[in-house]
Amino acid sequence: MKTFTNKEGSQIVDMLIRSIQENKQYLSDIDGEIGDGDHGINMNKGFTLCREALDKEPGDLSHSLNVLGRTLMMKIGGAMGPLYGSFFRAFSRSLEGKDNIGRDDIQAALSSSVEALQLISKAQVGDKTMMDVLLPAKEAMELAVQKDLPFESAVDLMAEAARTGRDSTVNMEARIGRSARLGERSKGVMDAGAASCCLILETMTAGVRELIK
Amino acid sequence: MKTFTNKEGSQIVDMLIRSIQENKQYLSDIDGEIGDGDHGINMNKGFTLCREALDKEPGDLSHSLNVLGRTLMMKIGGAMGPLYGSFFRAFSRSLEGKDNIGRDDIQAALSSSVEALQLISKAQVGDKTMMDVLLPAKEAMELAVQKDLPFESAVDLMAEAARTGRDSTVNMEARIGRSARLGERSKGVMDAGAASCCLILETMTAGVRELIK
Amino acid sequence: MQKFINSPDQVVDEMLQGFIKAHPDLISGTDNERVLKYKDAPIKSKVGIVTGGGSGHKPAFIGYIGKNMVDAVAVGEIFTSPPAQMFYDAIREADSGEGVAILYGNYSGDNMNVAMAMEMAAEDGIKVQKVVANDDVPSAPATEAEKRRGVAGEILMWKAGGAKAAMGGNLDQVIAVAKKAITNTRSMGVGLSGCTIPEVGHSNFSVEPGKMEVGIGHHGEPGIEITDLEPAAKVARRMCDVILPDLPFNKGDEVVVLLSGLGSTPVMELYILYNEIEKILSDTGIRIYRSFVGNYFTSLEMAGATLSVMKLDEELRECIDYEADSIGLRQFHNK
Amino acid sequence: MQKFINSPDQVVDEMLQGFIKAHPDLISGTDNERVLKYKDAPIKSKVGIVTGGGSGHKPAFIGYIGKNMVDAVAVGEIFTSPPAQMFYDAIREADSGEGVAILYGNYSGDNMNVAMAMEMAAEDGIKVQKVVANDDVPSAPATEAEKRRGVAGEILMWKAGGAKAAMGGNLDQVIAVAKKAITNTRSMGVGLSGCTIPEVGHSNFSVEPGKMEVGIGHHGEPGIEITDLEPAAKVARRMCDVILPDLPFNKGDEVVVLLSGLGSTPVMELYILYNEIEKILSDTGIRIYRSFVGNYFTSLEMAGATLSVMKLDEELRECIDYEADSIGLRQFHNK
Ligand SMILES: Nc1ncnc2c1ncn2[C@@H]1O[C@H](COP(=O)(O)OP(=O)(O)O)[C@@H](O)[C@H]1O
Ligand SMILES: Nc1ncnc2c1ncn2[C@@H]1O[C@H](COP(=O)(O)OP(=O)(O)O)[C@@H](O)[C@H]1O
Ligand SMILES: [Mg+2]
Ligand SMILES: [Mg+2]
Ligand SMILES: [Mg+2]
Ligand SMILES: [Mg+2]
Repeated sequence: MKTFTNKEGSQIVDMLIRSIQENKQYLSDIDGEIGDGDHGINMNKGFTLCREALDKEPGDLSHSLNVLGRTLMMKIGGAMGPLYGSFFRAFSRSLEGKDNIGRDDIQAALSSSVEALQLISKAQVGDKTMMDVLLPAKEAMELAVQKDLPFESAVDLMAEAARTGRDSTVNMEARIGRSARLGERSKGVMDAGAASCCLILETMTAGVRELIK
Repeated sequence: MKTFTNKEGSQIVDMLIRSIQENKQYLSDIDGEIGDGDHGINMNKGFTLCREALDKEPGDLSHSLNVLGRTLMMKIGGAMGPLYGSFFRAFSRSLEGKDNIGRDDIQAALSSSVEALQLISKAQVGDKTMMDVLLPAKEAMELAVQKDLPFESAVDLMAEAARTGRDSTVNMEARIGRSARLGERSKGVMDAGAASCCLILETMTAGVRELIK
Repeated sequence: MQKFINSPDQVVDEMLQGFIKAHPDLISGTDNERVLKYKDAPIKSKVGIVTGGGSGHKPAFIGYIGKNMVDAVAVGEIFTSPPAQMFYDAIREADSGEGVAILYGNYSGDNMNVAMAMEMAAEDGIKVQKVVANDDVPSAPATEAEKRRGVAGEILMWKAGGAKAAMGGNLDQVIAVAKKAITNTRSMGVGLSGCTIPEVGHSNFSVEPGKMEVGIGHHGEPGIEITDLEPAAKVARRMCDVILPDLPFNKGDEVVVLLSGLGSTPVMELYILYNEIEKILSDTGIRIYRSFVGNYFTSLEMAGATLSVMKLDEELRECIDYEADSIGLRQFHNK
Repeated sequence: MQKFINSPDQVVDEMLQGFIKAHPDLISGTDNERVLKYKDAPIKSKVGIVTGGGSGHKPAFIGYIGKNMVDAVAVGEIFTSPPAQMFYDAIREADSGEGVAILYGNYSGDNMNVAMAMEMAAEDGIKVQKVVANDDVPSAPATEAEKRRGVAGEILMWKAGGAKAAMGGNLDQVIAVAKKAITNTRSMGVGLSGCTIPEVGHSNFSVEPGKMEVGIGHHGEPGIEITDLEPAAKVARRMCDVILPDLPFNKGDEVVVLLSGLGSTPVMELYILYNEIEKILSDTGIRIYRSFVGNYFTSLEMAGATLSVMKLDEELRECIDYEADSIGLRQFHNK
C-alpha cells in the first residue's frame, strides 16, 4: 500500500491555504445568498494567518495541521473557528508521530476529526451544514478501508461523497446556523460551510494523490 | 374711485387661504429643488390654522389679516412665520378702522407691510427671496397711485410686477436662506418664497377686482 | 459603501484604538488588542463581569464597560463571535480572585468559544460561571426557549449583574441575579432596512421599501414575517402582542422598558414608538418603572428597533437603580 | 419612507409625548405642548438656560434638558425654527427671577423668532440675554463669521453655560462663559447621505454613492465641495485643516473634542474617524482633555459626522468637568 511521509505531507496544508484563498469570493458569495456573506472572508483570514505562521515556523503535515487548527480556533472566532479548529487539531493529533502516512492513517484521522467536531456541534446530516459533507465523506472512507481499496480510490470515493453531500444541501432547509431561520426560504442554495468543507476534502484528496503518484 | 368695504374684504383672506392650500404641493416642489422641500407644508399649516381661527372668530378684512399674521407669527416658526407674520400684521394695522378700502389704502398698506418686513429681513432685490417679488410690487403700486390709475389697473400692474419679480428669481444666485450656500447651483430654479409671495399678491389682486366689479 | 473607514479589514482594530483613546477615564486596552477592560479592573474583592460578541452593535459590547458594569469584553469581527482566546483573556483581565461571571448572548459561535475559554480558565483555577441570554422571543417558540437568541435584553442582564457584583455579591449571587434578569426579560425586533458589513461591501440583506421584517435578529437574521410597513401604533401592538404573553407580563407587574434603535432609525421615531408602547402597557395595567430609549444595541446602520421588557422584583429594582458609569449606560444612583 | 411614525404631520407632537413619558425623572411638559422643561425648573436663584430650534436633531435640543444643563426648550417642526411664542414660553418656564440666557444657533428663522420672544419677555420684565452659536466654519468665511451657522458646538455652549448657572453665576457671567465656549469652538461636517423629512416624504437631497459633501450643514445645507469619498484618515485631515487654522488652535492648546454622527453613520465609524483625528491633534501638539464621540447632534438619518473642537481655559475646563444629568450628556463630576 502506498504512503507518503509526514514531512512531504505538509504540502497538503499549503494547497489547502491556496485553495481557500482562491475561493474567498466564491465562498462569500454562496454565504451571501442565505447567510451574511462573510464565509470566504472568515476562512481566508484564518488560512492566511496560518500561512504567515507556517512561513515562520514550517514543519511536517501534523505540525502544519496543528498550526492551522490552532490558528482557526484561537484567532478566527465565529462558529467556523472552533469547528474547523477542532477538526484540524484532531486531524493533526491523529497523525502525530507517524513518519509515513497511508490510507488507514488518513481514514483514522478523518474519523477522529469528525468525532471531535461532533463534541461541539449538534448538527446532523440534513441540517444543511458542513456536516452534510463530512459525515458521508468519513463513511465513504471507512467503507473504502473495509473493502481494502487502494489509497487513490479511497480518497477519490471520499471526495466524491463530499461533493454529493455538498450538493445535497441545495435542497435542504437550514436547521442550524445563521440561515436556519430562513426556513423554506433557505432552500435552493448550497450551504457555504458545506462548500468550504467539500473544497477542503477535495483539496486533501488532490494533495494525497499528488504525494503518492 | 371704487372701493370695497372692510367687511366684504375679508373674502380676500378666504381666497388667500384657499390658494395656499391648493398650491401646497407646488410650493413644496419648488422648495425641494434648492431648499428643503417644505415651503408648501409650512405655508399650508399656517393658513389652515388661520382658517380654523377665522371659522371660530370671523370678522372684516383687517381682522382677518390680523388673525392670519398672528397665526403665522405665533404658530408657524421658521423664517416664514415671522416674515409673512409681520407682513400681514402690518397690512392689517394699516387698514384698521377703515370702513371702505380704496386704491390708496391698499397702496399704503402694502408699503407699510413691506417696511415692517424690512425691519426683520435684510434681504434685498437680487438675493433670490420673496423680496424680489414684494419690492417691485410695492413700487408698481406706488407708481400707479402717482399716475392716478384706476384701482383695477393699479392692482393689475402690481400683480404684473410681482410675476416679473418672481420670474426674475430663476436666474439669480441665492444669497439668503437655506439655498444661499448652493451658490451657482441655485441658479435656474425659481425661489419658493418668491413663488408664494407672488401667489399671495395675485390672489389679493383677484380678490380686489372681484370686490370692485 | 458610504462609510468612514480606511480599510474594510481594519475597522475593528481602528475602532478599538479610537475607543481606547477617547475614553481613558473608563477604558483601558490589554495585552490582547481584542480585549478591552475597565481601567480599574480587576477590582479587588469584586466578582468580575465579562461579556463579548461580534462587533457592529455599538455601544454594545465595549460601551458597557465601566463602573458597576462590565469589567472586560472580548471583541469579535463584525457580527462574528470572538475566538476562545479573547474570551479567555477577558476572563483573566476581569478576575480578582472572586471569580468571573460571563454574561453573553446565545449564538452558536459564542457558545462554542465561551465553552472553550471557560475550560481554559478553569485549568488556571479561575472560577467562571456563565449566563446565556435568550431574550429574543421570535427566534424560537417558548417550548424551545434554549434556542432563542440574546438581543438587547443583554444590557439589562449586564446592568443587574454588574450592580450585584459592585454591591459585593459573590459569584453565585451575581450569576443568580443575571440569570433572573434575563429570565424576566423578553425582546423583539422589527427591521426596516439591511446593513452593510464593510468587508462584504454590499448590503447583507434588504427590506423592501414599504415592508417591515417582524422579529428580525441583530445580525439581520430573518424574522417571523415580512409584512407591509405599519403605523407606529400597530408596530407597537405587534411587539407587545409577542412579548407580553410570553413571560407572561401581567396586570400589576412593574417593568423596565428598553427600546433600542438598530442604527439608522432616528431617535425621534423611537420616541413615537415608545409613546405607543407606553399606552399599551398602561392600558394593560403594567407599570413602567424606568425606560431606556435610544441606540443601546445596534446592528450597524440597520433601520429598525428592538423592544425589551423586564419584569422587576425588589432585587432587580435595586440593581437597575444602582449607579453606573459606562459609555452606553450612565446613571446617577438617585432615580 | 422606512419610518416608525403614525402620521407625518404628528411626528413632533408624538415624539414629545413619548419623550415626556419616558423621562419623568428629568423632563416635564408645560402648558405649551411645544415647550419642555427640566422637572425642577425654574430653579430658585439660578439663571435659566433656554434653547430651541427645529426638530430632527435628537438628542438636540430636548435631550440636553436636565440638571446643570438646559432648563427649557422651544421645539420647532422638523428642521424649522419654533415660533416666537414657544421661545417666549420657554423663557418664562426657565426664569426664576435671575434672568434667562438663551443659547441657540445662528439660523435666520431662529434669529427672528428669538428676537421677538426676547422683546415679549422684556415687556414682562424678564432679563434675557442671548448667545448665538456660529461654530460651523465652512458656512461662511472668517471675515463673515457672523453669518456662520451653529452646529454641534452648541452642546459645549450649553454645557458651559449650564454649569456656570448651576455654580451660581449671574446672567452676565453665564452669558460670558457661553459666549467664550462658542467663540473658542470650531466645527465642520461631512455628509455621506441625505435624509427624509417625514412630511416631505422623499429625500431632502442626496449624496451620490462614492462621493461626500464636505462642509455640509445640519439640515443638509450644501457644503463647500463635493469630492470622492475618501478614507477616514483623509476625511479627518480635511476636517482638521479647516478647523484648526480658523481659531487658530496651536501647539500647547488643550481642547475638548466632540465628534457627532449625523444619524445613520454607525458609531464604530465615528471611532475610526476619531482615531485619525486624535493622531492629527497629537501630532500638532494639541492636547485632548476630554472627548465626546457619538450621536450628539443628528440630522434625522443622514450619514456623516460633525467634528467640533473647543479650546479650553481654566474656567471652561471647570464648566466642562461639572456634573451633568441629561439624556444627551450625562457625566459624573470626577473626571
Ligand atoms: N453548529 C454548527 N455546526 C456545523 N456547522 C455550522 C454550525 N453553525 C454554522 N455552521 C456552518 O457555518 C457556515 C457559515 O460560516 P460563516 O459564514 O463563516 O459564519 P457566520 O454564519 O457566523 O457568518 C454555515 O454555512 C454552516 O455550514
Ligand atoms: N431672511 C429672509 N428674508 C426674506 N425671505 C427669506 C429669508 N429667509 C428665507 N426667505 C424665504 O423663505 C423661503 C423658504 O421658506 P420655507 O421653505 O418655508 O422655510 P425654510 O427655508 O426654513 O424651509 C425662501 O424661498 C426665501 O424666499
Ligand atoms: Mg457568514
Ligand atoms: Mg423650506
Ligand atoms: Mg458572519
Ligand atoms: Mg424647512
